[in-house]
Amino acid sequence: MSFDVSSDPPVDLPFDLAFDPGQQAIADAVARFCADRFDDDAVKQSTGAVPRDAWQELAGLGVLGVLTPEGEGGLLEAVAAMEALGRAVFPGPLAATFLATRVLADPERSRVAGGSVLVSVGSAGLWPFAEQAGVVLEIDDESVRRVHFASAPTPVDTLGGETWGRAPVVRDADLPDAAAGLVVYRTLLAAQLAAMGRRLVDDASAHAAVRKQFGRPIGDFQAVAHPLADCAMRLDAAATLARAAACYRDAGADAPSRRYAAAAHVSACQAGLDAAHVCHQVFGAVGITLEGPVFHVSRRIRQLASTAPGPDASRRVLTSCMNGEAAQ
Amino acid sequence: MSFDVSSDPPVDLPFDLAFDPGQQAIADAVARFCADRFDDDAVKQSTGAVPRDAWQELAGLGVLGVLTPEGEGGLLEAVAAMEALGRAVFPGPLAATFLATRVLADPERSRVAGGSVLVSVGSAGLWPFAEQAGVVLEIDDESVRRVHFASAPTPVDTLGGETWGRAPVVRDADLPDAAAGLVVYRTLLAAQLAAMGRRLVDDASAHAAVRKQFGRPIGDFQAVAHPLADCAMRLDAAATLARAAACYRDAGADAPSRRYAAAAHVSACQAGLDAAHVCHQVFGAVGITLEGPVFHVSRRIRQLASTAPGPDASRRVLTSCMNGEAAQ
Amino acid sequence: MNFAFGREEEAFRHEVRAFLADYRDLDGFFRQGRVWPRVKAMFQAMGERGWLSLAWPREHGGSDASAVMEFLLWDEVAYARAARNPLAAGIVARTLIRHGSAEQHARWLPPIRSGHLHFSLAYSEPEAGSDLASLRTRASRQGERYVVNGRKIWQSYAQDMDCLWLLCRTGSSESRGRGLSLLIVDIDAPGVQLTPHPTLDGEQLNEVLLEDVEVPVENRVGPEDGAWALMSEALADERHIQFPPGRVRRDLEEMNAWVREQGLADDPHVVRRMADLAVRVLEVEMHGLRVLDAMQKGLPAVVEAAANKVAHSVVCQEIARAVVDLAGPEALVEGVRPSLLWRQSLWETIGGGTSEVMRGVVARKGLGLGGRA
Amino acid sequence: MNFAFGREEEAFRHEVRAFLADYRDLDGFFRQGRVWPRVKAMFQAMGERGWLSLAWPREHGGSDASAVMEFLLWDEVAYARAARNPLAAGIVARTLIRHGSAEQHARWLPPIRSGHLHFSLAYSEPEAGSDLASLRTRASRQGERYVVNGRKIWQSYAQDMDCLWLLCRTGSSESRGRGLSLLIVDIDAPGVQLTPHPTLDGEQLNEVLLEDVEVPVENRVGPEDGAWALMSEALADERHIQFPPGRVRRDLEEMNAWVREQGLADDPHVVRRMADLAVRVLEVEMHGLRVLDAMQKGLPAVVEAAANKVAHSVVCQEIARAVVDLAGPEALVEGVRPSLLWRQSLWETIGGGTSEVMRGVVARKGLGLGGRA
Repeated sequence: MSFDVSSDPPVDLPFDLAFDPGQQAIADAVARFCADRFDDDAVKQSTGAVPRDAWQELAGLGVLGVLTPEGEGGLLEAVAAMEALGRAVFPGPLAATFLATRVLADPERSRVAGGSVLVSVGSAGLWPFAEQAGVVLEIDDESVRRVHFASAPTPVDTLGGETWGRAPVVRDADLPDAAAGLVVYRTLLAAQLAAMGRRLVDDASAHAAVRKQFGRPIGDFQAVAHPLADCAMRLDAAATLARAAACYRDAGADAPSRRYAAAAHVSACQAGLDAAHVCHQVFGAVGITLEGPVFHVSRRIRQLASTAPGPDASRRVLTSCMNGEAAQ
Repeated sequence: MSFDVSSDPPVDLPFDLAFDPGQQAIADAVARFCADRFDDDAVKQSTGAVPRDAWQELAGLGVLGVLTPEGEGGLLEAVAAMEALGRAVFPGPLAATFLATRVLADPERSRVAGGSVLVSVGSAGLWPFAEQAGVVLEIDDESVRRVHFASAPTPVDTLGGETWGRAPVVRDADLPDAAAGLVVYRTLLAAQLAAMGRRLVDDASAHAAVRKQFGRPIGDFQAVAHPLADCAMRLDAAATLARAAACYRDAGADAPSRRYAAAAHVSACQAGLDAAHVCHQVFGAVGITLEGPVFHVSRRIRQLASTAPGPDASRRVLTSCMNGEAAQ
Repeated sequence: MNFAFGREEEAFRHEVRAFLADYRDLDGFFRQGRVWPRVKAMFQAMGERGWLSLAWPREHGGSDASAVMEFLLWDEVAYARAARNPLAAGIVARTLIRHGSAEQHARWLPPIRSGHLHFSLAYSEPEAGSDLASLRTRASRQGERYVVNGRKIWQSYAQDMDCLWLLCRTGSSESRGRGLSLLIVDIDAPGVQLTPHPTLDGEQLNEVLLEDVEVPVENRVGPEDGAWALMSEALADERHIQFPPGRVRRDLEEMNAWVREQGLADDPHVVRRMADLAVRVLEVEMHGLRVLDAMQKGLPAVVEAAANKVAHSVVCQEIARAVVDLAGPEALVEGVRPSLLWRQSLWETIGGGTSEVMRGVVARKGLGLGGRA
Repeated sequence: MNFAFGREEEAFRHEVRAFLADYRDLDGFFRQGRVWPRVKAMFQAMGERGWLSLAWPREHGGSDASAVMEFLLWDEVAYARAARNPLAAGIVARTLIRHGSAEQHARWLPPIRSGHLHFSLAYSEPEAGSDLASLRTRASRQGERYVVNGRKIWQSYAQDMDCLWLLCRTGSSESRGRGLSLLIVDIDAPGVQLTPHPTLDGEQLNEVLLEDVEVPVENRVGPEDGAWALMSEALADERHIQFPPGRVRRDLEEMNAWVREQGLADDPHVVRRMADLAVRVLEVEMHGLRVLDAMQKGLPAVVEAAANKVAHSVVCQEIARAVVDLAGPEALVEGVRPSLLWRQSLWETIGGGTSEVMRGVVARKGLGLGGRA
């Protein structure tokens, strides 16, 4: 087994964990877009269907097409966008869309990147945003397959507030480049989850710094402060793992990108869920109301952390990395 | 599935979780014996071999024979003794000895109960106190088998400070009443582990109440106090589960005693280990010295929590209870 | 030592179970706010059997029943998911019995006992949650009435209740716990205004605005400025029936059945997690029995009850989180039980005393450790 | 953004690895106290290569190397289990370079750089562990010397070191952090007495009694009463080489190999636990790289370093505990690696800043939360 960075082909750039100016510009632009056009109230109301107008505007900014040849971006650019989208809790099948732009060909790819065609990625008969989706991709173990619904999907309301659908599918074709596609998918899910979790932790910390009980801010109490600190630490690690996966993917280093993407996925699912639980607790009763500052985020974290392929599939990737490489 | 107490045959005694006077007298007598004859220094020095003199004296008090027909005790009496022995961190193959007095016949049973013959209970070739043992019992799944060493055991030093031995065995006979024997074994291991853990938590709490840092007792800090509270709660639950198993065993209620014994075992292993880790932390550097107040207890907790059959075997018992009864 | 209950007690348990068979689909434990008429009818049927006043003294229409009987009743009700124990017959009635006047007894106890009169506790405020002694709602004495002004929040079920059991300040604003009084306030009184806050489990909590609400002095229970001791006493009376283990046992059974329905029964990881959760549930049962044992011996049970609250609520969350983790997307479907339990259990470590406060109680009163820090 | 290192840096790493091949069986990371002569010889060989002074300024015999080079060196040394980074070449030398006189530079830096002179930090005391500002060891100025009296405890490796890097009080007893000074004390000086405290990992910690120990004033580093700022600075210099992720990566690899040797590689529960631990180890690597990134940018890295310390030390314990749990009795055998790791890792969350203190740093400086409570 080896998780040793040095076994990967060295890229002669200076070690640096910050986004480069172009990536940072994407993150900033997306953050501004969300603040201006899709604030917290809009997010809270965005359960159910994908908000097509906002989606279209996001596509118009070039965000959804960043991984296409025309987009000229790499996975790091998509991570930069996704961190901002996650922090703003922007709805819709984001990671699925990026996956599709990686594994589909034109003209469909352009339609997905342009926001006119929505993507559903799922498995085993339960399909996110099924009624709105124009492209359906099934993930089966480590392959990605094009499928279409055999009959109109039955709408299913979900914990995350999204309307999904249940339908049998007809399998069309396995898509090439599935491995790279799954790296994209896992990495971006991880980046999104870590950013959503960190958003919650920052909000809860701000609350804890001013909310007083027993004569002082509740953030003075270690029983409040230390769980928040633990969440922040784990979320930062998960976010960094996602960045690492993207960095190696963009450098063409397949094995490390696969490993880091799988680890980022498992890490972000756990850290995100822990953050959701801790922040419900820190906000107390207000945190369990629908109008409060937690549930519209925590329900989406819970949803993303259960989205197929779940963290168990990523654990299997890690096991094969560990023991496959041990045999070398 | 049902863990429902009421499905068990009602015993028309008042509900009462305290030891009866006879049981309490046993607990008190054993505690006095340990305080007088086997204090903390003796415990710290008792690594390696079983201290035969103290063992013989303990037998002389009738403690080891409590489950024999002559002892006229039930498993609750043994639990009462074991709680006191655990709290005093008394060494030697205690649970194994009680198991043997349950599954062996005279004259061997009397020799074991009298302290002149030591018992080794193990599996898969690694035998506690092998060189000193006059009776060797192998636990294999849910059966208990009499075995003898095929060749002289090779001494093996262990984490717990005890000298064990490695040897192949020749299998003699499966013993009757294995199910009841394993209830005895698991229940008493659980009672011992929970008591040892609680001893550590009480010592660590006493330390935290007086040790000052940053101008006040460290026990004022929630980061110290709350983990200790969590440990105390889980240990109390584990200890109560062991008492429940014993109570049902003595009432002749096989199914519940088996279930509670398995649960007590898993619970006490986890709670004991958690307590060990937390108390090392609370005592800080002094807690990691050999002469300090933690390691001579924590090493034995670690040893008992890994002793065969380990908690995984008890989990299997619980699974079969859950799903077997679900089918009813 | 004996963990089982006696024949008479078991007979009562079976009577309760037979009664609850009619309420099998009620789900009032989780949905009281949506099925209140049926829950109320059930409480009235229980009232007819004398079950709401089981442990009340005989002179007040009770049966002087043991703590064990009360425990069995509410544990079965929780296991059946039928309802949570009504506060009127518990905290309110016990305080009235102990500290109320003869007139108060005559006026309030009969309708409570019969299940016709229901109360909402109005304790916490926007700035006073875990720290109740800092509450600000003020009752100013004006002749034979109090005029109450303030804002209460997070009142469960208040939308369906008849009266508020209002904790408010009659002393100076710095008096903390020493200047509080308890008033019974008609929820339809002029100046009382409820605002719902829908919650993530499909229920609601309420905000109660009190503007110049006039409350007759005869509605004060216990001495003016003397409510703190009454509240603590009342809490102590109820320790064995709050957070009954039946709720957690039922969680495990439902989740185990659901996981099996999903075809996951042979997944070794699922099997192991369920076994570990079974251990956790049995630990919770032990905590519940430890509270009961202390209560029936007349001991304060403060530490046992705090431990029970923490274990109970944490295990509720562990079960739900584990099952949603194990089952993947199918557990996200609205209406399936894991999804509901995940949402609902998030409240359990907050309501009824946060885990942070409860761990502090165990540390201070159980382990002799210091401050609240 | 780039997670990889450059060609020159990778070339250096390979040089380090080739060097370490000779010390494959040393295990000095865990057994320095038992194999000190070989560890010291290795340090001297490193000194010959200029590796102990890699990042020192050129005018003091260093190479002005980057933080990345230093990180790679000590990460490889940790991964190889060869040694922990020596404090003399780190905290001591950096403080001397920044605050020492020319005479002090000439006297102390060359033997440190060559690996011949080694220091033990003497900070903590029986009553001052996490709270160093409360320390009591007193240095009284008497002409051109200090007379030192007090008791230090928990000094790792002191039994083999040449000098103490002694933090002591020169100000009033109430001065807390404002009245401390740093002295270099010859460990063989009259009045210095060491008492070993054997530890659970087979090593020892030391107690150092100082009775009327005379220390020349020229052995004071930095201003009298001004040590607190120096200590913090020195700590900040070392953040990227303390708690290197290589240690944890090696833990996982050893444990994975050991578990496979035990025939447990096909147990689904074992497989899953190892995958989860692999995730934890990669998280730790990220924390290590975050510290390095901040350091090389000249940022304080306080929060990153605290997070790294917590994650690193907790994961060490998680790996060891999981493997002993998974492997049953075979993991108890003395000398097998899981048993050693279980014992040794218990120290990791205490030494070098407890997890409690570190979480407080993250909460205060990373999340803007309050006090130390």
